[in-house]
Amino acid sequence: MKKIINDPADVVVDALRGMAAAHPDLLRVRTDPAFVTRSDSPVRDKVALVSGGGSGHEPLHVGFVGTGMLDAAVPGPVFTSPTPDAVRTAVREADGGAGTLLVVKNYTGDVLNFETAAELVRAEDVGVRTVVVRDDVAVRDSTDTAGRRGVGGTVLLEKIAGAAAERGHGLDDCHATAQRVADNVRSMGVALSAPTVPHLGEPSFTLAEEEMEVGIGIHGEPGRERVGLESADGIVRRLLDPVLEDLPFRDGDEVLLFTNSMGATPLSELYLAHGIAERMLAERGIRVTRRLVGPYVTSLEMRGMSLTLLKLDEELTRLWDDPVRTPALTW
Amino acid sequence: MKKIINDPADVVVDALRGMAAAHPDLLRVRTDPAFVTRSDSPVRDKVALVSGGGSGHEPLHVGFVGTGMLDAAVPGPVFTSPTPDAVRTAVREADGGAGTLLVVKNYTGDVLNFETAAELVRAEDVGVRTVVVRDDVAVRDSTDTAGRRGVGGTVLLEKIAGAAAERGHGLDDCHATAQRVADNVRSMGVALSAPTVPHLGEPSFTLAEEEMEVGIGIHGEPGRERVGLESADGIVRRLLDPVLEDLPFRDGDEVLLFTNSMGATPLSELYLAHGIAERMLAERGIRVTRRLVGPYVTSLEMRGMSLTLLKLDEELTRLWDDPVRTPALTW
Amino acid sequence: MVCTRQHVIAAMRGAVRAVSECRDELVELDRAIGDGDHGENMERGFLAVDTQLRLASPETPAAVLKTTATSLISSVGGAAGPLFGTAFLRAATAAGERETLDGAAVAALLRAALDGVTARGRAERGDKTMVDALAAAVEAAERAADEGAGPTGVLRSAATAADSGARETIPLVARKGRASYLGERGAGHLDPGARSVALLLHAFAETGGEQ
Amino acid sequence: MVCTRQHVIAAMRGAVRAVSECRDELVELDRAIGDGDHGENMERGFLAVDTQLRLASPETPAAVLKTTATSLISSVGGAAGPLFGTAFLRAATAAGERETLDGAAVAALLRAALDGVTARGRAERGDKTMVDALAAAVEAAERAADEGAGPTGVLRSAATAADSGARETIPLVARKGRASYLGERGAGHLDPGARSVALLLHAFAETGGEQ
Ligand SMILES: Nc1ncnc2c1ncn2[C@@H]1O[C@H](COP(=O)(O)OP(=O)(O)O)[C@@H](O)[C@H]1O
Ligand SMILES: Nc1ncnc2c1ncn2[C@@H]1O[C@H](COP(=O)(O)OP(=O)(O)O)[C@@H](O)[C@H]1O
Ligand SMILES: [Mg+2]
Ligand SMILES: [Mg+2]
Ligand SMILES: [Mg+2]
Ligand SMILES: [Mg+2]
Repeated sequence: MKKIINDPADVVVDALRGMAAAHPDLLRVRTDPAFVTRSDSPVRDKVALVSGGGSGHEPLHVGFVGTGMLDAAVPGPVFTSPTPDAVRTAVREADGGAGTLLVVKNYTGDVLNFETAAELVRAEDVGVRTVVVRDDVAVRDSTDTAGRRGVGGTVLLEKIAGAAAERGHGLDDCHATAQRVADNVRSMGVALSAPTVPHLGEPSFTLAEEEMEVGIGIHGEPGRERVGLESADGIVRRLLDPVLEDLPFRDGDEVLLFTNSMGATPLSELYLAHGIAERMLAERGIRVTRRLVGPYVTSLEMRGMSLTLLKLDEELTRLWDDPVRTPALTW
Repeated sequence: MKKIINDPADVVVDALRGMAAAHPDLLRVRTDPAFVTRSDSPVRDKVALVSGGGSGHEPLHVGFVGTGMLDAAVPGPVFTSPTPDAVRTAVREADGGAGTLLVVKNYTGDVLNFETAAELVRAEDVGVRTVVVRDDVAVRDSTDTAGRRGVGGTVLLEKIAGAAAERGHGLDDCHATAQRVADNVRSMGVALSAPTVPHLGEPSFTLAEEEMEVGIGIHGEPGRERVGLESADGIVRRLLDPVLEDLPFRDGDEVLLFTNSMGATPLSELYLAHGIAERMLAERGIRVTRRLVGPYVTSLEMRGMSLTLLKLDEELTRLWDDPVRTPALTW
Repeated sequence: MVCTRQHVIAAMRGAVRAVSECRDELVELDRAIGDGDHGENMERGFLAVDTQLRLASPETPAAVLKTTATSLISSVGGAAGPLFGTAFLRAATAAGERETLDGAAVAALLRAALDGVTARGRAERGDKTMVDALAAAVEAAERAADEGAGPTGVLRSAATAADSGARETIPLVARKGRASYLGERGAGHLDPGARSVALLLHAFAETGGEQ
Repeated sequence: MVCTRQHVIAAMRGAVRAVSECRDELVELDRAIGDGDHGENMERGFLAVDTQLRLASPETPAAVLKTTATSLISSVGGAAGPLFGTAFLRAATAAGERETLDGAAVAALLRAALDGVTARGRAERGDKTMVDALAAAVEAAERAADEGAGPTGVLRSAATAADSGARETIPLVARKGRASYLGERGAGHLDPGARSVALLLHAFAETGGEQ
């Protein structure tokens, strides 16, 4: 296993220490339990945005803590959701009296642990609401299953709801905005190689030299189907078509296009894929008015990418444009 | 070869098209010859900063075009310096009448092609000066050899000289500032895996499962020595010791620490290594007052990292802190 | 033929050992149809249980079970943490003030645990989750208790039935948990959480009775 | 026994073919001690030469050489572009207004090319670069011309000597170009640029003479 680490058992905390050293102006980092808050937390009378989930998806969520986005992020062990206690402690440090919005990706573990945390926090008289992100169209959308996973859409939601909170919107309003993002965002991903979880030491799955995994999640869990490697045109079409059909996105829609690297994809390939996606969307009359390109929701050193489309309206666009200042996203 | 590309012969131009689509507000992109300028180029009466070199190191240099950094970047084919003609055309579009500073990484190809370009441009009565970056301590510093390579220090130089130009400093002054950065910056890198050049289709070298290449450059050229994989502590020490000895950096110095990913290193590992480097520097009394952590000078999908130390003074710190707005660096 | 606080503690210690021994097996099962962390999660959880039982010196069977539950909830994370945590929490509530547990009580505790897991995770039998093993175990436990078995007998029956329940997950297509993302491709694999249920019950049966 | 504009064009066409055929060999040589692009660089450059020679219809040997030089400079990039470009540019200058070249003139062109490469790249013989092959070639060419050889004879001698000069780079430790980064580890490998020099001279010898 080729990793720049010391003891595999300590990777999460060791990485957090490095983040603390790298961003003393932006972040405050705790290690037991492990969580990160804005350096100026709690921000009085502002709704606090708190998210979290398994580690290994950096910069999600810890890299999005800062002005205009998250107040706190709670990283669990690699690919394993954090415990309710950790979330509760983070909320306690982040809540500024105006209540807390929990952003949860739809995985059984995250949902259950954040649910328990929400109960604990409510018992302490903190107002809490939860929004669950389930944007991965690779998974069948159904109520009698675990349902869709939360993937790339999470970043967009955290940015936009974070801007709403920064503007001073109340908890219900922030929740409604977040829910509007959740309702209007769809994603799909592909893997060209597998990630290796540090304490396991072996890749989560194996792909032959000419194979790719379409509909991959962000935990090295296998995807929807395994097919032969294709050209960038082919790959982008395989991601874009199901995303477009799902909402559905229509001729004339204004959208934000988010082209995300799963971790180890060279930036040049990512831009190349982004250009293709923009062209294909233009051909269908869909207007890309905002974009994000980079490694924002990753799966350790997995090679691959995902495409996320968010249908915009005026308010969502305005909130997206609002200033943000975090380790991974700044404008 | 697992890449998200169409025809390997077109990767550079296809990626530029994607960049153009992704950053319409920041960049103007030409494809024949291939180069990128600020969308508002030429900026009248401002010294223009123009850099370039082989592709495959993204975001270097194209991702650093924008306000407060580069006016133009000229990407050659993958790992191959651009031609004098391309550089000349880019300078012609970027120069606002106050002259152009060329930032060149010290590789025979880059030096020779930019030298020729400078001659061509001078013949057209544009003021040109050149600064050559040679910060890689893995290579012996000597005048009867090709000498040291330009690596991570290039980003710091482009940011700082870019700020000087944006403040309206003249060509000689921008050159002097750039040279001060070049004189005070040192780097060293390590690879855990090799990159694959698209049109070659095979990794540039092979490393066994338990090996790493110390003193690696950014072109998949082999490094100083091949040794067994070590812990993060061991790796960071191997990079930091030769960097510190070289300038040398001393107790009491204020420095900028730049922890760079070679491409495919997970952000968590990079932060982890950064934290270790900060600790080791603190132990020696060296004060890290500015930092940069991320994949900024890469070698396609190579796994590994480099450490760069820049000795700061008040002016360099101020210029570093100046606003910057480019695809890859914004504050 | 009753189970005391000491027995319950011994049962938990047995579980700690069993989970540690089977860590790699659980990892492999979860790697096939999940994200490969189930072995780690269970080991981390039961090591916390071990520590907390030492620190807390719980005085009743219910207290032992409650310490187990809170240790799991506050250390595991993942799906398994809240689910097993709820299971032990409901079992603790069902144990009430009792100083000892007979066979019928053990069966009742298992029933309460199952109700907790299904309330929390909303999985039904046949969804290819830990519920498949636990539900089979509860039915067998109740039958054994009805036939007059003591705690160990009840647990033995439960463990054996959990094995079958776990095995029955193999051909299923998951509808809950990460394995559900796989669709048809998940068929042919044993569910890791179901295996954990069987593992725990065997450990309880071996150590939690009247030795 | 002289070399005309037609012969020089034929020589360049021969070089285009030779470089294309040896692309992979050059890639492999450069991969061992450089960055693996030398084959690509040379192929791209000589394809541009081919195109430009068709478009430009140069009228003299010097014009052919100059078109070759500017095509290489404006298409190759990398170290090889400016170096080979300078070599052909200096050769063009040395050819002057002449309509035909005899053996002595060919030798003089090669000497001018060598001077251009060393002025530009500042490599000395023994630095493990293209200079090692070219310098050996120039010496042999001058000897052959002194002995009265015609253009083809001079080029044949030059090509054979370039082979030896290239081979002699094998044990050397590079002091210029990318291979210098390798230090001792670069010893034992043939320098790709030196190989290119030999390759070009062989192609010229086969096609550039009095057939
Ligand atoms: N909704 C659910 N109800 C009951 N059990 C579930 C549910 N979801 C998952 N499980 C169980 O949890 C196990 C996986 O646990 P674990 O790997 O520790 O957590 P995660 O899935 O978060 O990685 C599965 O094998 C399954 O038995
Ligand atoms: N300073 C120099 N003088 C002469 N030849 C050189 C010099 N530097 C490099 N070379 C030659 O250039 C060749 C490499 O060319 P190429 O691979 O095309 O360019 P790059 O090194 O930029 O990738 C080397 O094999 C060597 O013969
Ligand atoms: Mg998990
Ligand atoms: Mg090169
Ligand atoms: Mg799991
Ligand atoms: Mg080369």
